[in-house]
Amino acid sequence: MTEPTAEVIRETKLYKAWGLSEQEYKIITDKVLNRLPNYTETGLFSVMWSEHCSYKNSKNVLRKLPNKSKRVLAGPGEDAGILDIGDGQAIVFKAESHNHPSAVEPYQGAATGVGGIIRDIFSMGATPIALLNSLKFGELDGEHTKYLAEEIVAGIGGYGNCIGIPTVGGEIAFQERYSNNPLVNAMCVGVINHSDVKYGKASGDGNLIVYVGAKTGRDGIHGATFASDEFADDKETQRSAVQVGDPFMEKLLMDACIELVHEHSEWIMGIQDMGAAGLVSSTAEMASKAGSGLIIELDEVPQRETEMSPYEIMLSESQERMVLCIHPEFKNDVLDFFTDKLLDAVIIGKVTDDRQYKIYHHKKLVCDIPVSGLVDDSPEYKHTGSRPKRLDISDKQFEPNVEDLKSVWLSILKQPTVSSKEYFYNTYDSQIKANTIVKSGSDSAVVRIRNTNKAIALTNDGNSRFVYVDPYIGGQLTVIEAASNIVASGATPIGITDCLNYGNPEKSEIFWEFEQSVEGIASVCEKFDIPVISGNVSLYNEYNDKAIFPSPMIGMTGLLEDSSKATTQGFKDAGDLIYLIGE
Amino acid sequence: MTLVKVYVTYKKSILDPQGEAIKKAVHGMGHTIIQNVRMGKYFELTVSDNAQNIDAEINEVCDQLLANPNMESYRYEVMEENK
Amino acid sequence: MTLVKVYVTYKKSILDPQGEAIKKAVHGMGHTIIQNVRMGKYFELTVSDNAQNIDAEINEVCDQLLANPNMESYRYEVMEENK
Amino acid sequence: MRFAVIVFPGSNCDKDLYYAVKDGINADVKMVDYRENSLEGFDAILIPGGFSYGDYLRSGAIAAHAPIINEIKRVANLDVPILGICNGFQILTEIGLLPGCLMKNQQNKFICEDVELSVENNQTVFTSDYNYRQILKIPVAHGEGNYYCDESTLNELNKNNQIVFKYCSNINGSVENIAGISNKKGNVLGMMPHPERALEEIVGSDDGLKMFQSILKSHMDRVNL
Ligand SMILES: Nc1ncnc2c1ncn2[C@@H]1O[C@H](COP(=O)(O)OP(=O)(O)O)[C@@H](O)[C@H]1O
Repeated sequence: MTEPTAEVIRETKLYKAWGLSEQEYKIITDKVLNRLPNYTETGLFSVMWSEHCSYKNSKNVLRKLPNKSKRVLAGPGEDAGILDIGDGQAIVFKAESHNHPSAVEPYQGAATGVGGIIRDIFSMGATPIALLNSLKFGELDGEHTKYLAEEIVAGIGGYGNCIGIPTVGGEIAFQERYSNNPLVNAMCVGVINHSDVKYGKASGDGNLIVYVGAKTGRDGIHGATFASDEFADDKETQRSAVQVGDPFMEKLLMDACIELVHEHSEWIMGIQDMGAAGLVSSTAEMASKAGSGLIIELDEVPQRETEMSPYEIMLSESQERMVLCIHPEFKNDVLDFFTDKLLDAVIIGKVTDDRQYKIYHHKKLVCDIPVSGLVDDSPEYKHTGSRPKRLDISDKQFEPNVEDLKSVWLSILKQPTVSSKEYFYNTYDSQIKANTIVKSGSDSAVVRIRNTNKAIALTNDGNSRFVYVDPYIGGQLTVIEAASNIVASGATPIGITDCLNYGNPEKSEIFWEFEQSVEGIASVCEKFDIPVISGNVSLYNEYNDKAIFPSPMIGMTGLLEDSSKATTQGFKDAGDLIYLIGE
Repeated sequence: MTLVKVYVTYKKSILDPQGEAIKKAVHGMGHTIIQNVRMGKYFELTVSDNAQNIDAEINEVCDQLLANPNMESYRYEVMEENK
Repeated sequence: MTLVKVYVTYKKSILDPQGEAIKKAVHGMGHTIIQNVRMGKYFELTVSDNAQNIDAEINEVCDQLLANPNMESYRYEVMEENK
Repeated sequence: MRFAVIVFPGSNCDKDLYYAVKDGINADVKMVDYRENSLEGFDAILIPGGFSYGDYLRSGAIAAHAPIINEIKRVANLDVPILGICNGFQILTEIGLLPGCLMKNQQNKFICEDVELSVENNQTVFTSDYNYRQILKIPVAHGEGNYYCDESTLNELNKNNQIVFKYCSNINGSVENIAGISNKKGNVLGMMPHPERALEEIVGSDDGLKMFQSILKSHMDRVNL
């Protein structure tokens, strides 16, 4: 297996197959490196500059979202956002999509989505206390949708139940546009003491980089290499890039990381999970945040498969792995600590002060790029949107023809999107940790913070039909619905995380939907003074050129100072009065 | 009655957390001669005798339901059921 | 390398909820020739070549770990691994 | 009185049990690692729920081979109360301290809900504070809680009054709606429902509290004798 040379990559434009445009490649050769990138380097640029890692198509739009309030301790840019809840405590939360993997392998796709979002929370040092999820499927009449729904729900429950974090709420909707593009968005919330917060930083010349957790395989490596001829392998059918979740491993990893942060904070400088674009993304970002350089020795990286190339090791999305930056004098303490927790930990590199990102493989330098080139120099695109034509024709209001109120009412209640989701959410352990005051089935879930009077209210909302009909107002309504749910449980909304799911942003009508709905969301956030402290963008959700409905999902948190004041949805006693409030 | 036995296993490159956990347990019990464990699924399908095109149907069931070709491979055997 | 294939199935008298669920799905897909489905577990154990007393060890692993004699039975085959 | 909560890799209700003892009945409690080999000095042993070793083979199967198991078996013989909840129950059947086994739920799904239980035997150290046939509201959360045993075992269980809890309606396919059983001597109890999640009205029910109080009181009675 020989890798194409830098020249061959340029001649054959291999970089294009990996998603780098002509222009981007030129920036790399002429501005960032002033030479041709080799095979490994081209691969690293292609993932680091992908939408998923760089947000190059969406950054501009995301800036519209307000992210400040007097509670915000950390906003977008970290693994998760942090909000002060008083008394030296904070909550940490984020939502993430796992749409594409769930379409390919629904159980494992959903499970690893949950696993990924949990790592984002405990990598800050926080203890996860609750999970939520937002799911969108095609109409429930087809066997394939039933299969997807069953498997995705089983995957979410399988992971959350096993690791022992209650899944307390969410939403599920069914609409034909999602038949081939199911949406799986998961949110995790944790609590932390202010003093325990850790960031993903690799600073201090000579500090060590530690790899902990599962071995690296070829999981989730982007299709391109598999497809390309050089890598054709006579056992092709024996190879697969699907990620399999290992919640047992993650439980060990989670408990160990939390204990490490609580008990041995002085050993570690920074901690970060390996998520999308695995080792490269996590380590390069850690170095970038600290303004330092790194040397990584790939031969030290624990590998599950043989003969993995540097490209494969760096890009692998194997699950249940973490990176730590530690002080060298505690090296043995750290390694022994993890061994005792049944986890493999190894030193894979060290921090340098030259701001270069260097990788060695079999003693050869296979990558030497300025850290900033990977992380900060990715281009940013300003797309211009255009109002979808469909919006011009549909100015006529739909007028329902109601002949028999009762039967219409019953048929509405019977719609899968409207009817109870108990069948699904009863398969989630919603009560583990014995802190769940209100579980699925009410407006928002309420989870108390043990040893305090406080509780946190949580909800996931999105109504993509509204957004489709009017992206701006639809965006506004999404936030309003979430806030109403929080308020209905007796809490005050304090923060938002989101998952912004859309089609291909390079299409002007899609971009318009994206931009308008985000502006709608932002306008209500401003008005209500609720900051968006974390989130995730999932674009290119299309099948045969047909996009999903624009689907922003809002994950909102609220604070109850007195947990005994939590309210639930149901009517309580005969004779109670019923009020209708509002217009 | 015809019996069809289907074996589904993860492809070689796929992580098998169950196999790993079992391997560790086996070693813990002292059986170090067992160097590796992979865990898969095994199905026994009872097929009606007058069925035609068994292979086509079984392949379809395997491809669409019993195995996910993105990460698993399968094989099967058709045999007379011994009653 | 020697390969040992172990099959663990529920005892006949025991209801197999997974098999039942799969049967329903199979029928939903229109494959009515499949009259019954039982689901079991399948293990591939790689055993070192110089191992002695393979049968004794495998039986012990099966009895004590891989199968629960209250509800399951097992059988196994020892074969040379095709490399 | 001193409680031990056994922690296996993957146990995840261990802290809930710890709080149940510490905050629920203000007793002394210690987490005990699965690698330990002594339970000397403990007056009651609690085996928590969760997914020991991921439950990757079969629930409780791998935990059954942990070092602490021999010691659990030893103190079981000395009449020390041993309570296994959910995964703890599964482990107790796997190691043979309780008969039968826990299969996948009949509906082939994990279930999490508040269920009604009937106390079928209030003569054990775990249930003495309840009334006979008292109905409790206690959550379940399991995928493999379908209790199964053969005819003759079932007869034995009935004859010896070993069926301690029954579900009021059959939620998972268990024979005779069995939710919890004890050994013949009554010092080992396994149950699928989670009393440690039902200690305060604010989380939905406090019907589980009496279970821990029973253990404490029985111990005090024995000590004061
Ligand atoms: N995927 C899910 N996971 C957990 N709970 C869910 C899920 N989907 C819906 N629920 C729960 O079902 C209840 C009703 O949800 P939904 O129909 O979205 O209500 P609403 O329209 O009032 O927001 C809520 O309590 C919600 O948390």
